[in-house]
Formats: sequence, structure tokens, C-alpha cells
Amino acid sequence: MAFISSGYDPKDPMKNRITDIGPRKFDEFYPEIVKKNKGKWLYHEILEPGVLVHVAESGDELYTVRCGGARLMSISLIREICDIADKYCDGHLRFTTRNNIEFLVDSKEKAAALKKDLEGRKFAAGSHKFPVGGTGAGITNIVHTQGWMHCHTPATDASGPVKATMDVLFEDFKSMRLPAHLRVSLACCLNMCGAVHCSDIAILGIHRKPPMLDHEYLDKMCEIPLAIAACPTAAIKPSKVEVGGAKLNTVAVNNERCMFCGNCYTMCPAMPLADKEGDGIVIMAGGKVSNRISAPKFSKVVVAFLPNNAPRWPETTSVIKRMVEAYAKGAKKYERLGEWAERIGWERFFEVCELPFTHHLIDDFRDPAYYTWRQTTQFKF
Amino acid sequence: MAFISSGYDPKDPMKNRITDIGPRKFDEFYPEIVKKNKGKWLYHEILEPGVLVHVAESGDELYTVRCGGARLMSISLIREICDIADKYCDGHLRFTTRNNIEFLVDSKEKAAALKKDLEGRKFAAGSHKFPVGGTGAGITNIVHTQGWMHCHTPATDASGPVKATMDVLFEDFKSMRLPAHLRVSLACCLNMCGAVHCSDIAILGIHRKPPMLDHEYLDKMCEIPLAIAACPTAAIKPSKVEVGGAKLNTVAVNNERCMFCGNCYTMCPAMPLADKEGDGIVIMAGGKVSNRISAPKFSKVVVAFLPNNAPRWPETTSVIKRMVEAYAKGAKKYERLGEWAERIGWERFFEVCELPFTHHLIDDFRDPAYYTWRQTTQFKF
Amino acid sequence: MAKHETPMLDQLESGPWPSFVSDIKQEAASRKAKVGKVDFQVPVDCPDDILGVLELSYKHGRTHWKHGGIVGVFGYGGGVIGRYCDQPEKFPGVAHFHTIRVNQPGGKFYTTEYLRALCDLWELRGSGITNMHGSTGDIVLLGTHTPQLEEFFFDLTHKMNQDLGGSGSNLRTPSDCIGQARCEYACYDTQALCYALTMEYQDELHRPAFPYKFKFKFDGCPNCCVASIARSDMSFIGTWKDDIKINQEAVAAYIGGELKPNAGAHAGRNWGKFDIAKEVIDLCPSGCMKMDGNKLAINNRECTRCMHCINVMPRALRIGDDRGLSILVGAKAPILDGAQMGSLLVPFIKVEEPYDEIKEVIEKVWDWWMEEGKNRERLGELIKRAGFQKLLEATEIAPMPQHVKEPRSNPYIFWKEEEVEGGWNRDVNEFRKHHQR
Amino acid sequence: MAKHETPMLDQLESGPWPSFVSDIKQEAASRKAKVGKVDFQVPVDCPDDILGVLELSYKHGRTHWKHGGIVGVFGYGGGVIGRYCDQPEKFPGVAHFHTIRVNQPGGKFYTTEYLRALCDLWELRGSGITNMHGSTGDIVLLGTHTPQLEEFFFDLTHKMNQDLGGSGSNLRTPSDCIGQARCEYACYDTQALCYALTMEYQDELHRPAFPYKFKFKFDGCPNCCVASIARSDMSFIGTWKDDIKINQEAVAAYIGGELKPNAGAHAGRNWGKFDIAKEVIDLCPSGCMKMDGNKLAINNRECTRCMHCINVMPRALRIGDDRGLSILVGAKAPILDGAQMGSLLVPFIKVEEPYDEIKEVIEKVWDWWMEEGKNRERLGELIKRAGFQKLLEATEIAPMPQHVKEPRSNPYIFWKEEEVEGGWNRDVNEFRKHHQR
Ligand code: SRM
Ligand code: SRM
Ligand code: SRM
Ligand code: SRM
Ligand code: SF4
Ligand code: SF4
Ligand code: SF4
Ligand code: SF4
Ligand code: SF4
Ligand code: SF4
Ligand code: SF4
Ligand code: SF4
Repeated sequence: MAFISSGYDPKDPMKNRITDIGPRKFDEFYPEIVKKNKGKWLYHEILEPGVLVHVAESGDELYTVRCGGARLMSISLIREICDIADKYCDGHLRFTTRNNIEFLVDSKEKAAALKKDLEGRKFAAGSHKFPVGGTGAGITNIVHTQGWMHCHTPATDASGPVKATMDVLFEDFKSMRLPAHLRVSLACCLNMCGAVHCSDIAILGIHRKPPMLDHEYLDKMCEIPLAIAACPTAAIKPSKVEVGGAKLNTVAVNNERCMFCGNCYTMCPAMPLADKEGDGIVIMAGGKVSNRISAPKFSKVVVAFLPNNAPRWPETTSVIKRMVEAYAKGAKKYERLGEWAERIGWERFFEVCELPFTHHLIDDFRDPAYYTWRQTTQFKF
Repeated sequence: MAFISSGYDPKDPMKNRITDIGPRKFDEFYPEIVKKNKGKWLYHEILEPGVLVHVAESGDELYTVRCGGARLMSISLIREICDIADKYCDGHLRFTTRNNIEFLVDSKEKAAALKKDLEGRKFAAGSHKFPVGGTGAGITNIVHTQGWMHCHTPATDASGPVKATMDVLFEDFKSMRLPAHLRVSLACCLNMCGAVHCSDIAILGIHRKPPMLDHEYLDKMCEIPLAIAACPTAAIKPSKVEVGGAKLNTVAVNNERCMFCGNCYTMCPAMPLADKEGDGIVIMAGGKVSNRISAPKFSKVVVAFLPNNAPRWPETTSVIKRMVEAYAKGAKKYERLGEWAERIGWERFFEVCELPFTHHLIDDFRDPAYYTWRQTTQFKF
Repeated sequence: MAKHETPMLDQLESGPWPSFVSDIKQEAASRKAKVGKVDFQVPVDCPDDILGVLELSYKHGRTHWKHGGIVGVFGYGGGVIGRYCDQPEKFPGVAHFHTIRVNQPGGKFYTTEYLRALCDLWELRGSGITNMHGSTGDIVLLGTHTPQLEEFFFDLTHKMNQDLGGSGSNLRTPSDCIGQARCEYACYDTQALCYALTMEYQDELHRPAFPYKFKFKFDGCPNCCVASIARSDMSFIGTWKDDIKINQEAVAAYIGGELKPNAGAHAGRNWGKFDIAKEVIDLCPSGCMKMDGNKLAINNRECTRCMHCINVMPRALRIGDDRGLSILVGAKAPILDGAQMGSLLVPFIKVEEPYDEIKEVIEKVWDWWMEEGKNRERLGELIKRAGFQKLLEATEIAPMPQHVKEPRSNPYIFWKEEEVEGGWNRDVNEFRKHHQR
Repeated sequence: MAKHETPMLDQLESGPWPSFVSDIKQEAASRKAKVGKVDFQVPVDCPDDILGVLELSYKHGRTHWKHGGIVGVFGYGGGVIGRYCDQPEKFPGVAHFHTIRVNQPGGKFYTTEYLRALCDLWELRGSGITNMHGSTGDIVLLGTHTPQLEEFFFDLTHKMNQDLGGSGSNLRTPSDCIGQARCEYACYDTQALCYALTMEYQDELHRPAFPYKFKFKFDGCPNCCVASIARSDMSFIGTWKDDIKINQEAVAAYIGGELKPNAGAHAGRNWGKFDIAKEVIDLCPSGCMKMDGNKLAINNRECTRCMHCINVMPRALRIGDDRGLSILVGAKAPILDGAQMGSLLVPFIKVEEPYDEIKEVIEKVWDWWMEEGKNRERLGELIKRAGFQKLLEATEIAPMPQHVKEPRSNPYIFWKEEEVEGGWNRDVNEFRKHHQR
């Protein structure tokens, strides 16, 4: 391969360099109908799962066909998306905040044809390329993170568990039978990139073994003071080791105090935590973001650990399926999963979801833990 | 006066000493009707303010006449109470958990005569001795503490503000017009002896000036390490002073970190906080203890400071009166003050009670403070 | 001809509410009148001096009492709170002003005979001023001089067969609601249990062996008339397991207006006709009630026993028959770490003499607290510091969702090595075979 | 004839949901097919190696990526996340695997022309694999080698007039909900404000000068479709001050069943006839709605603008006309001190170009945070540590009850000396004149 220069000159990086220009301006990308009716939308309707119409004061109707997809996307697929947009939407499209693709057209007919087209497209091995759905009181796309595809601190994969879970929840992506939105999110470590800390159901990767110490290299690979400072529980102390006669500076970890957050590893690669048995998944539930009816809520830990059973994570998907079905059965119309759990009481939640309650689920992290214990005689047997 | 010996022999304290015998057994003191029907009560009714009847399975009716009083009580008054109990209740009576006196009789007639008698009794200067009331959806006796009558750490008096407040609330002691119980409590310092931390309305004494340091005597009067250890904010450090040539051990206080709790003074009398302008009253509201409908609640600080304006504490009593009237006007039947404030929103509470909102009312004490801020877009203008 | 001018206090003699000033004045007069008849062991004019000191405090806006140091009776670590006046020359009658805490009887029931005897004793050996009662529940005898402490105690035990209450770092005087003695809501005999435990733990009550104070309170039901859930390190609150008993005729009578809602507690205002839907069913926190035609139906399995419906319709609804109590732990006032309400430890336990099951829980809690608690650390503070799990381990109680209002929202679980497959010991070089540096 | 055996990943090609494995395989094939046509600047078989590494991680249950160290483009402190494979010999195609964050356009609207150009560029200079989009909102281009970073950036800016997004301790790529572009609930133009602030703060976005990362998100209304309240140090959420507009005919139509509740969002199940009392009025959190005969009445003064009624009856109810936004601050993920939702700082502010009022708040917040914040301390953590009052002082915003859910329940107020009559300096000897030791 021959190196192709962009015109960048390493010897003079500033030579006609362009910086600080920011993103392209949104209105360059608006379809005509949006330009015309922006801020003048009157109402909308979800005609069927994945198909919305928004009606403007002008009387214009904007039809949206939403389809799911893996946000981990090849340029080949993006080009295919472009072909579709060129064919139906004069070259316009958008992505949603949950990684779905939205094609916008100006008539019911186009929407129908487009939907048909999208549903028809499949990968060689048979999975859908553009399943239409993800609207209303159903389950939309899972927002997730990198996992084993790109990050250095994950305790589980992202794309794999997401694929496995969406296969199990597929019917609810394509229908609107639930009491309200049900948002599923995944983050592959405690950094929780994304909004797993306030999702109806969250899949979260956790480590359970304290860092290994690569004594021989630690001082070379890391700023020891930074590693020490990184630890939220002050479990790391400076220390020394003998390696082949040489006295080396390193650190010692008080394993009892470790909460497996991985901060030390982020600061110091000589302190890896990852482990096949140690790593796995925590299931959280009951969070929400919207301010509708009740204030936003944090997700709660409802299963302390499930193994990384690749490639399908069956323990994880079955717990999630159980929760979804129990919620569908028990919740009232408009009631989010967390609102439902609070109404029936968490003691009932564990019962109807057939989840064991273990000591891990009782908060013991810092002062606010107290507020999660039960300070009333009110409870259900 | 001649010393009268009880028989106690200082030289031989153990000589026929009796210890660990505990209190007298409750049933020695039960009226007959209680002995007979204990555990077999069917129901009760409040016939009029201060008069209750309890009906037993046996058909027996137990009439209770409840009257208020200052719990700070002389033996002359106790003897008068005994005279009444001998006359109407064959020598039985009880006190309530809120320092009211209850006379128990077995017929409506006796109850009526008793009530008439009680209402008739007044002190020379004209105040009631035994006002009948304190039942149901009204305001009962104020539970309180020692104040300037006996304690060493108070920031206000107890009996005085209580008398002043009950004079203002007297009508509500004798009636049942409120939406629910309204409990008023007083504690004279942050130790909060009693249940002011969960009362509908609480009067609380606070200091606002850091301790004075009696350097010259501090080391003699105190265990310096204990004083230092007593400070919750670590505001106290060991230090030295020159007094008349002599170098003395003492302490230094970082005033900025002082939260005026008085713990140091409890440990070390050479660190007094009390001050005429500095000390005064905090008003708290919205607490409850019962598990009825909602879980128990802590009282919230609604007025950060009111002066110790003896003998009548007019600023304090007028704020309380305003809150009671606003509550009586705005709350729904069965709704406790705190439940009402939460329903209408605290922003409305301050408005309808005509109380200014100051920065002091925003929690900034440790981690849990965060949970009292507003994490939603929901609020009222 | 009062001993001290008390213009500010005199002001407090006006107004309808009983005036403690008038009362102290009457005591002062009574003592003067009895000179010669009673051989007062503390100065006759002690009540005058009380008024004098208090007036001075009203003037200065500051207390005039100082630390008591360690005064008490031989062999006991509590029961007496020492106090001295910081102006003894001006007020010799109260130069010493120690309070004595007398352990009140259950339910605060008294005979006049007992009270009169106590009054005589306190007239002879004390100020003649009391608190009926202190916040913890004791009879508080307000003010005597040091030499009288042993004398008073000797008389109290010998003549009245009565002991002191608690203070200091020990078990404080337990107290209870009136319960079964007069209340149809009582789920157990609060007085019996309170008395039994008070007697069982006399040693803990009188001799400080704890890190700090420890309080028991006994409420017969979740209405919490002795405020146990807010004020005791260990609260014993009555509850039941089976169904609320319904008398449908009485329900109809409430609906029809023949019976007064809430036993007449709201009679002071016209709240309009009783509306069972608005006043009961809609307010039920667990939403487990409904009308089946004209019959009231309760889904008892979902009931959280908040007492509301029973409070509103006491003649129609009664507590269940399978009764016991819940134990909550850690309640305390805010100092230092913020106030705590009791946290549920034991959802349900039977109340049967000799209460061994209950004592077992108490003693496990104490053992743990005495082992782990720092000086002046309340149980609630220890639970916060060590974590609720540790308390469960110490008491050998299995974790259950009833222990929490909600599960943790942070995933920072402190795993134990034995819970993790393969343990924590790993060979970094093994790891490096698959993961280069 | 795949480069690596990937039995476990192959399994993930089955099932209905789009398979990222199939997609990567198709990219691998496409690249092979284009050899000769495209002069790939990173190894052709990069996608194969991605699958190879991932398969190995599935086998080992551990990631095979390591720290990237500091890679990036000249003069920028963010926009690139460095990554290296810990098995470079096995997988040379991904030996380097740095991601590039490209600042997405507002509302994530695109033209195919733009996307195609980006694809061409990424085919030439990268792996051909992307994330559409990353959690913060960027276009994430997944994996290229170090030498390509400057080349890519040069092309991106020159050919596409497009800049990078943020990473590191700087302003992160702001993002917004679709808002007025397609949504009738939008209370302000999220895209316009997001764009204006992104441009205004390019320097903060590209050059780390903050203690830690800082995020802006823009939601047009309290439904929070970009989850700003949970994920941004500063959330800008649309709201209004005046009355909800009611179309009574449409209300009647909903009641009559001609209009589908919640715009048909619940059409997948038969929930029975629409019941405005049960479905709207009773669920209103502020209880401020009622039916006046057959007219719907809203007591707007008590409305907390939760959106529920509007969501259920979009054709009958519309947001008010006096529109603006609320600013909430401090939201973040749990690391380290526990998660935070945004806390309300500015209840209402108008949204008018050039947005000076809003910028003033932002800059006051930044000045305070840069002054007081520790290294790696998020704004929310600083607010917790310093106290909300300090933030109010720094932003010169008057405290108001809207700032709190409830007032403090502890009385531990830190009084300032100037607030206390007579100040703090006192003469202990003066005191001792009235209070002996
Ligand atoms: C397209 C999108 C905005 C965007 O800029 O991309 C969007 C679009 C709409 N949202 Fe949303 N929401 C979008 C993400 C969200 C999120 C963010 C998230 O999930 O990460 C939330 C917060 C979720 C949460 O609370 O946890 C969100 C909470 C809502 C709500 C409140 C629902 C609730 O019951 O709490 C509404 C109101 C409603 O559904 O009636 C709403 C309503 C709507 C409406 C009806 C607004 C309108 O009139 O156009 C739009 C179509 C709804 C639908 O999809 O059924 N949107 N919406 C996002 C689509 C994501 C997806 O692909 O599925
Ligand atoms: C006598 C006393 C118990 C005792 O051992 O002395 C008592 C007696 C009764 N209480 Fe109580 N309560 C007594 C202090 C309390 C306390 C403790 C306190 O205030 O310090 C509480 C908790 C208050 C709180 O929640 O902050 C208390 C909360 C209740 C409740 C729940 C009320 C509520 O709306 O939350 C009920 C139920 C009711 O009133 O229907 C109740 C009900 C009752 C009943 C009706 C029980 C019965 O059937 O006999 C008794 C008469 C009620 C009345 O006074 O109107 N009792 N009650 C106490 C009288 C105090 C006084 O002199 O006024
Ligand atoms: C007498 C009494 C107030 C009253 O007038 O009723 C009282 C008086 C004192 N209390 Fe108390 N407490 C009294 C009930 C309480 C209660 C209420 C209760 O027990 O139900 C509480 C709140 C519940 C709790 O225990 O948390 C209470 C919480 C405190 C505290 C804060 C303890 C804490 O951990 O939060 C202190 C400070 C301390 O222990 O140093 C305290 C300390 C004190 C001291 C000993 C002051 C001191 O540091 O020396 C007071 C002696 C006053 C005096 O001169 O007589 N007192 N104290 C109450 C005891 C009377 C009785 O035995 O019946
Ligand atoms: C790429 C992305 C996940 C994804 O696949 O979408 C991501 C990836 C990383 N995040 Fe994140 N974060 C990403 C959005 C988020 C979000 C969500 C958001 O921004 O809305 C959060 C939660 C909100 C927040 O900021 O709190 C988030 C909270 C974190 C944290 C925890 C920060 C905290 O204060 O709680 C860390 C840890 C750190 O900063 O060291 C972190 C650190 C990281 C690092 C840089 C890991 C590290 O320490 O080096 C990850 C690099 C992964 C990689 O190899 O590419 N990431 N990170 C997201 C950025 C893509 C984009 O630009 O669009
Ligand atoms: S959640 Fe953790 S592992 Fe996953 S991308 Fe973020 S930082 Fe990396
Ligand atoms: S994983 Fe977290 S808690 Fe454990 S040592 Fe590392 S930084 Fe400390
Ligand atoms: S509240 Fe404070 S001042 Fe009052 S009695 Fe208790 S300790 Fe003493
Ligand atoms: S009053 Fe409290 S905070 Fe202030 S110095 Fe004394 S102990 Fe410390
Ligand atoms: S707590 Fe319950 S049982 Fe005890 S008196 Fe009050 S209502 Fe009766
Ligand atoms: S006791 Fe409370 S929870 Fe139980 S049915 Fe009655 S009102 Fe409902
Ligand atoms: S946040 Fe509000 S304005 Fe923005 S898209 Fe969602 S519903 Fe519409
Ligand atoms: S927006 Fe919410 S609070 Fe306001 S009226 Fe509608 S439902 Fe009620």
C-alpha cells in the first residue's frame, strides 16, 4: 500500500491547518419539509410500530419510519442506508438518541413502500438489517458501550449481550403492548458510559477480583501516586518488592477494601482486574429519565452477579425476559417499571420476577445507604 | 434544720442496701376496670375534646378525661391531682406520653362531674390548672426539655416558650378542628432531647457563636483530648497560650468550621457557647412519627433563626400560629402537616405560611444533602 | 414578698395554659407555711431560688446551670444528673441542683398512695419540683443537694420499693404506650414486655458497660404513641400477620353516617358526609381495598398494616389475630451524624413469655455493638458505619427485601473472596501470556 | 475462508436482530473485493482481525485492548481515544486501533452526500467500522493507526468542513433531542442553542482546561429524550411559564374515543375505553386537573409541567406560549461518589439569541469549578463537597424553595459571622462575671 497524503505536513503541522470549525450546521441537513415546518408541528400519531406521522400547522404531514440496528455499523451498511434514503427520502435521514435510524417521507404511500423495503432486507446469515419498530409503549434499541470491541476496562462485552438480548426482546421492539416505554441499556464497566444508572432495565459489567499487581513493571508503566490517588476507598498504598535482587517501588492493595471499580487500572495498566470467572454482569432495574408523572429515578441493583456466558449470555437474557413479562402482567397503563416496583413494593417485585434477594442488594456504600433501608413498619409479608 | 438519716450508713454503703429492683410492677397501679378488661377492648370514641370512652368485650365502659398541664410540676399540684383521683377515680390516674394527665372513671356521669371540677380549678393568677382537651385532630400538650430550668447547654428556655406557645394554641387544645393530629415539640439545644426531629412543628434552640475559650482554666477544667474528639467537624485543635508568663495547654477553634453543636462544651466547661444575641430558636416542620398512611418523616428547618425574646417569644409563637392556620386552611382531612407540605410542594408551603426562604434552609451537611435538592424539572412557579 | 423580683416570669402567670410559674410560687408558699412542720433537708426557699435563677436567665438570655460532674449513688452509673448553679451565693437554695430519675411504672399508671409517698419524700429531701415526666419516660425529680442523694435512694428503695432510672452510657429507662391496658389496637402487651426486659436488664440499666446510651421503647401498634420508631435504639412495634377482621354491618353504619369516622377525632369541624372511597380506600397506601357492592374487601396480602382504615373505622375493622411485633433498630436524635428513624431488622416475631426469642436478638445486637462500637457511638451510627449487612451477620438474620425500602442504586458491592469462583489469588504472569504489556 | 475461526461469533449471526457480526463480515468481504480499487491506508484485513480479537475475548472472557496513552492531533487535547491490541502479532490489522470522535450534527440529521463522503474517507484511512453513534452523541469511527490520525483530520476539515468531538478533561460534544425539527412539545430550538454553544466554546471543547470532563445536553421539554438530566453536567430542559392550551373539542374526542390516547403509543394491547379520570386526572402529580362538567380544567398555577396530560392528549393539550428552559447541573455516572441526576439551578430562563444570559450562567459555573474543583472532580461532586449554597453564591442566584425538594432536616447551619448580631468575638471574662467556673 502506498501512503496517501492528505496534504498534512508533519514538519509544519500549522501549514494551512483548519481547526475549531465545529460540526456542520444542522439546517444543512434538514429535509425540506422540516425546514418549512420547524417549530410549527401541531401533533403526531404513531400509526403502527415504527411508523409515526407528525402534522404541521401548514397541514404538511411528515411520516417517519424508524428501524433498529446495531450501532456498531460498517460503512457498507451506512452506504446501503444512503441508497435507501436516496431512493425514498431525497437523500435525507437521521439517527435517534438510541441509535435507531429514521427515514422521513412526506406521504403515507412512500412510508408504506419504504417500510416494506426495509423489512425485506436481511444479512446473508438471515438476521434483519432494518427491523421497523421501537416506538411507543414497547422496547426500543438498547443504548450501549464498547465492551470487548474497543475498551480496556470492560467486565463484559457490549455488542454481544445486546444482540442476544434484542433477539429475546424482538417481539417487543415490533409491538406496543407494554404499559409504558421500557428502556434497556448496557454499560460494560462501572464507569457506566451511557444512562444505565437510570434505565428501566440495565445490564452492567462488573469485576469481582481486586487488581493483579505487575510488580516488576509497575513503576515503569505507571505514575504510582496517580494510581494511589485514583482509589476511591484508599485501598492502595505504596510499597516495595524484591525482584531478582533489585528493590522496586510498587503498590500494595488492601483487597478487603476493594470495590472493584477499576479506577486504578485506568490510571495504571500494571494493575489489571479482568478475569474470566471474576467478571460478569449485574442487572439493575427501575430507573427512568423522563419527568413524566414521577421524577427521574436511579436504577436499582436487582441481580448481583451473572456469569459472562458467551456468546449468548442466557442467564442474563432470561432474567430480563422474566422482568419484562412480570412488568407487562402487573403494571398499570402509563406506569414505568420503577413506578410499578415502588407501588407494589420491592418485596413483591422480587417475588413476581422470581429473583432471589441477596445481601449484595442492600446498600452499604457511604452515608446515603441509610436512606435505602426500611424506616417504617409498613411492609408486605 | 436537722439532718434526718434514712438509715444509710456512709461508712458501710452496702449495709442492707437494696438495688436492682426496678420500677414497681404496672398491674399494682391498674384501676379495677383495666385489670378486668385488659386486652379485651373493642373500640373507643372521643365524646368531646378531652373525653374518651373505651368499650370492652365485657360491655364495660371506661371513660377517660384528659387534661393538660405543665410537666414541670410541684408536689403541691401532684397532691391536688391525687385528691381529685381519690374523689372520682378511687385513687387511680395516669400520665400520657405527652405529659397530659388522664383520670379514668367508669361512668358518663362521673366523667361529666369530673370534667366540670377540673375546668373549675385555676391558679391564683388565673391560669387553668387542668384544662380538658388534647385529643383527636387537635393540638395536644407540647413535649419539651429542660431549658434554663436545669440544663447546662440550652440555647433557649423550655417551659417559657412552651407556656407562651400553648397560650396561643389554647383553642386548638380544646377543639378538634384540624385535618389531623398536630404535634408540637420543643428541645432547647441540638441534642434534641425528645422527638423534635420528627414533629409536625418543632421549636429548637440553637447557638450561633463558636465557643469562647477560657484559656487560663481550660487545661485544669477539661480533658483536652476529649474536647478535641468531641467535635464532629474537627474544628478543634490543640494549642498553647501565654498567660502571665506561663505557657498553658489549651485548644484553638477554627470558627469557620463550627456548626455550633455544643459538643465541645458538654465535654469541656471551659468552652461556653451561650450568648444573648447568638442564641435563639429554629422552627422545624413537617415531621411525623406514626406509620399511618405515610412512613415517619423528619421535621424540616423552615425558619433558620428567631431571637430569644423572653418572656413571651412573640416571633416564635406568631410563626407557629401562622403555620397552624395555613395548615388548617389548606390540608385535606387526615393529612398531616408534612404530608400536606409535600402534596402542595414546599415552594407553596413557604408562600402560604408567609415564610421567607433563606440559604440556611438548603441542606449542606454531608453527603445526603444532595437528596434534598431538586432533581427534576417539576416545580411550581 | 417573694424572695426575688421576677417581673418577666410573673408575666407568664397570665394566659389560659397552666402556668409553671404560678405552680412554683405555690410550692414556695407551701414550704414556707410548713416550716416547723416539715424538717426540710434542702433549703426551704429552694423554689424561690429556682424562680430567681430562671428570671436571671431570662434577663441574660443564657442558662445559669453548669456541669454536674460525677455525682450519683454508690454502685450505680446512672439515675442522677448532677447540676450546680453558677451563681451559688445569689441562690444558695439551688447551689446544688441534681436531678434524680425515678423509673416510672408501665403505662404511667399510678395510685395516689404511691404518688403521695413520693411527694412526701421529695418534699423532705428535695426541691418539691418535678417533671411528670421526662422525655425518656422517667419521673424526673428536679433538684436536690449532694448529701441527699444516698438518703433519698435508701428511702426510695426501702420505703417505696422503687428503683432509679437510667442515665449515662447504659440502658436507659424503657417506656411503653398504654397498649392493651386501654387500647383496642394493641398487638401485644407492651407493659408486660417492657417490665420483663427492664427487670432482666437491671444490670445494664444501672451500670454503664455500653459505648453510649441505649434505649428501648414499646409501641403496641404502628400508630407509635410512644414514638419508639424515632427515639429508641431498639423499637418494639406491634403488628400482625393475618387478616384485618371486618364487621360489614359496622362498615355500612359508617357509610350511612350512624358511626363517627375516626371515633370522633374530627368532630370539631364539619367535614361533610363520610365518604369511604375518598377517606379510606383512596388513602390506603397499598391500594389494597375496594368495595364489592356494599361490602368492603381488603386484599390482606398486600396490606402494609399502616392502621389508617382501622383508625378511621375502629368499630368495623380490627387488627388480625396472629399477632407479634416488628423490631426496628438505630433511631436517635441528630447529634452527630444526623437523625435516624429505626430501620427494620425483624419484620415479625412472636411475643411469648419468657420472651427468649426477643432477648436473643437484643443480646446479639448488644454483643456486636459492644464489640464494634466506638466510644459515644450510638447503635444507629455503628450500623451506618459498618453497613446493615454486618448487623444481619451479627444477628444471624437472613437478608430479605423487607429490610430495604429499595435495593442499592450503586453497584459498588464489596464481594467476599469466598463468594468469587477461583478466589482472588492470581498469577499475573499467567495473565501476561495472553495479554502483553 | 475467513481469516480467523470465529465459532462463537458466528453463533451471533442467527436470530432476528441485526447481527453486527454479519455486518463486520460483509465489510471484511467488501474490503477484500476492493483490493486494487482502494489503496487502503490501514490493513485491508482489519475487520477480520476485529472479529479475531473479539472471538479471543469471548474465549478468554477478557478484553484484549490496552491503554492508548496520549495519541491525538496536533493542538487538540481530545477527539481521539488511543487503543492498542495486546496481541498485535496475532492481529496486526488492529495493532493500533484508535477511535476518532467526530462531532455529530444537531438532531443527528444527515444528507447521504455527507455520509458517503465520510464513509469514503473512513474506508481509505480507517477500519471501515463505526458506531452510529456513541453514547455522548459523536460519530465514533472505530479504529485506525497512529499515522492516519493527522491525515484523517486534515481531510475531515479540508474536504468535509467538519471538526472532531471532545474527549479528555474538556467540554464534551454537546448533543440535543430532535426538538422543534419534528416535535410539537419542544419549548425552544434545541439544535440552534446546541450549535451556538458548541461554536462559542470550541476552545473549551478541543483544549483541556477543566478539572475533568464537562457535558452539555439539550432537551426540548421535560420528557428528556436525550436524557440530559441524567447525563450532563449542565442540562438545558425546555419548559414554560404560562398556561397549557386546551382544545376542548379534542378533549371530548379523546373521551369519546375518536382520538387515540397517547398518540397511539399503547395500541398494541386492548386497554379498554379511554378513561380521562383514571388515565389523566388521577395521574397528574400535582392533582391540578378536574372536569368542569364536560370541560377539562387545569389549575395551571399548581401544574409542575410533567408533560403527562399533554403526552396522553397531544391534540387537545399544548405547551404554553411563554417558553424558555430550566438549567440543571451536576448529573453524572456513579464513579466515584455515586450517580447524580441534575439538580435545578435556574428554574426558568428565556432562550433568545445570542443567548447571553445563558452563557453568563455557564461561565460563572465554569469559573467556580475551575477555581474550586479538584483534579478529576466533576461539577456534581464539587457541588456536593462545597454545598449548593456555594454554587448559588458563585452564580449570583438567589436561593428559593424551587432549589430544593425539601428543606434540610438537620439544623446544622453554618452561620457566617456577619449574620450574627454582635459577631463572634467575645470576652470570656465578661461572661465569667455572670457565670462562675
Ligand atoms: C426520536 C427520539 C428523540 C431523538 O432526538 O432521537 C424521541 C422521540 C419522541 N419521544 Fe422520546 N424520543 C427519544 C428518546 C427518548 C428518551 C431517551 C432514552 O430513552 O434514552 C426518553 C427518556 C426515557 C426515560 O424516561 O427513561 C424519552 C422519553 C419520552 C417520553 C416519556 C415517556 C415516559 O413514559 O416516561 C415521551 C412521551 C410519550 O412517550 O408519550 C416521549 C415522546 C416522544 C415523541 C412522541 C415526541 C414527539 O411528539 O415527537 C417522539 C416519538 C416517540 C416514540 O418514539 O414513540 N419521549 N424519549 C428518541 C427516540 C429513541 C429511540 O430510538 O427509541
Ligand atoms: C394516651 C396516648 C398513649 C399513651 O400511652 O399515653 C395515646 C392514645 C391514643 N392514641 Fe396515640 N396516643 C398518645 C400519643 C401518640 C403519639 C406520640 C406523640 O405524639 O408523641 C403519636 C405519634 C404522633 C405522630 O405521628 O407524630 C400518636 C399517634 C396516634 C395515631 C396516628 C395519628 C396520625 O394521624 O398519624 C392514632 C390514630 C388516630 O388518631 O386515629 C392514635 C390513636 C390513639 C388512640 C385513639 C388509641 C386508642 O384507641 O385508644 C388513643 C386516644 C387518641 C387521642 O388522644 O385522640 N395515636 N399518639 C398518648 C396521648 C398523648 C397526649 O397526651 O396527647
Ligand atoms: C431530662 C431529659 C430532657 C427532659 O427534660 O425530659 C434529657 C436531658 C439531657 N439529655 Fe437528653 N434528655 C432526655 C431525653 C432524651 C431523648 C428522648 C428520649 O429518650 O426518648 C433524646 C433523643 C433520643 C435519643 O436518645 O437520641 C435525648 C438525646 C440526648 C442527646 C443526643 C444523643 C444522640 O446520640 O443523639 C444528648 C447528648 C449526649 O448524650 O451527650 C443528651 C444529653 C442530655 C443531657 C444529659 C445533657 C448533657 O450532655 O449532660 C441533659 C441533662 C439535662 C438536665 O440538666 O437534666 N440527650 N435525650 C430527658 C431524660 C428524662 C428522662 O429520663 O425521662
Ligand atoms: C465511547 C463511549 C462509550 C460508547 O461506546 O458510546 C465512552 C467510552 C469511554 N468512556 Fe465514557 N464513553 C462514552 C460516554 C459516556 C457517558 C454518556 C454520555 O456522555 O452521555 C458517560 C456517563 C455520563 C457522565 O459523563 O458521567 C460516561 C462516563 C464515563 C466515565 C465516568 C465519569 C464519571 O465522572 O462518572 C469514565 C471514567 C473516566 O472518565 O475516567 C469514562 C471513560 C471512558 C473511556 C475513555 C475509558 C477510559 O477510562 O479510558 C472509554 C473509552 C472507550 C473506548 O475504548 O473507546 N466514561 N462516558 C462514549 C463516548 C462516545 C461519544 O463521544 O459519543
Ligand atoms: S463502560 Fe467502561 S468499559 Fe464500557 S466503554 Fe465505558 S469505560 Fe469502557
Ligand atoms: S479497583 Fe477500585 S477500589 Fe479496587 S483498588 Fe482499584 S481503585 Fe481501589
Ligand atoms: S435539649 Fe439540650 S439543653 Fe435541652 S435538655 Fe436536652 S441536652 Fe439539655
Ligand atoms: S460547637 Fe460543635 S462544631 Fe463548634 S467547636 Fe464545639 S464541637 Fe466543634
Ligand atoms: S401505639 Fe397503638 S397500641 Fe399503643 S396506644 Fe397507640 S394506638 Fe394503642
Ligand atoms: S391498614 Fe393501611 S394498608 Fe392495610 S388496608 Fe388499611 S389502609 Fe390499607
Ligand atoms: S425532549 Fe421533548 S421536545 Fe425533545 S424530542 Fe423529546 S418530547 Fe420532543
Ligand atoms: S403537565 Fe403534568 S402536572 Fe401539569 S397538568 Fe398535566 S399532568 Fe398535571
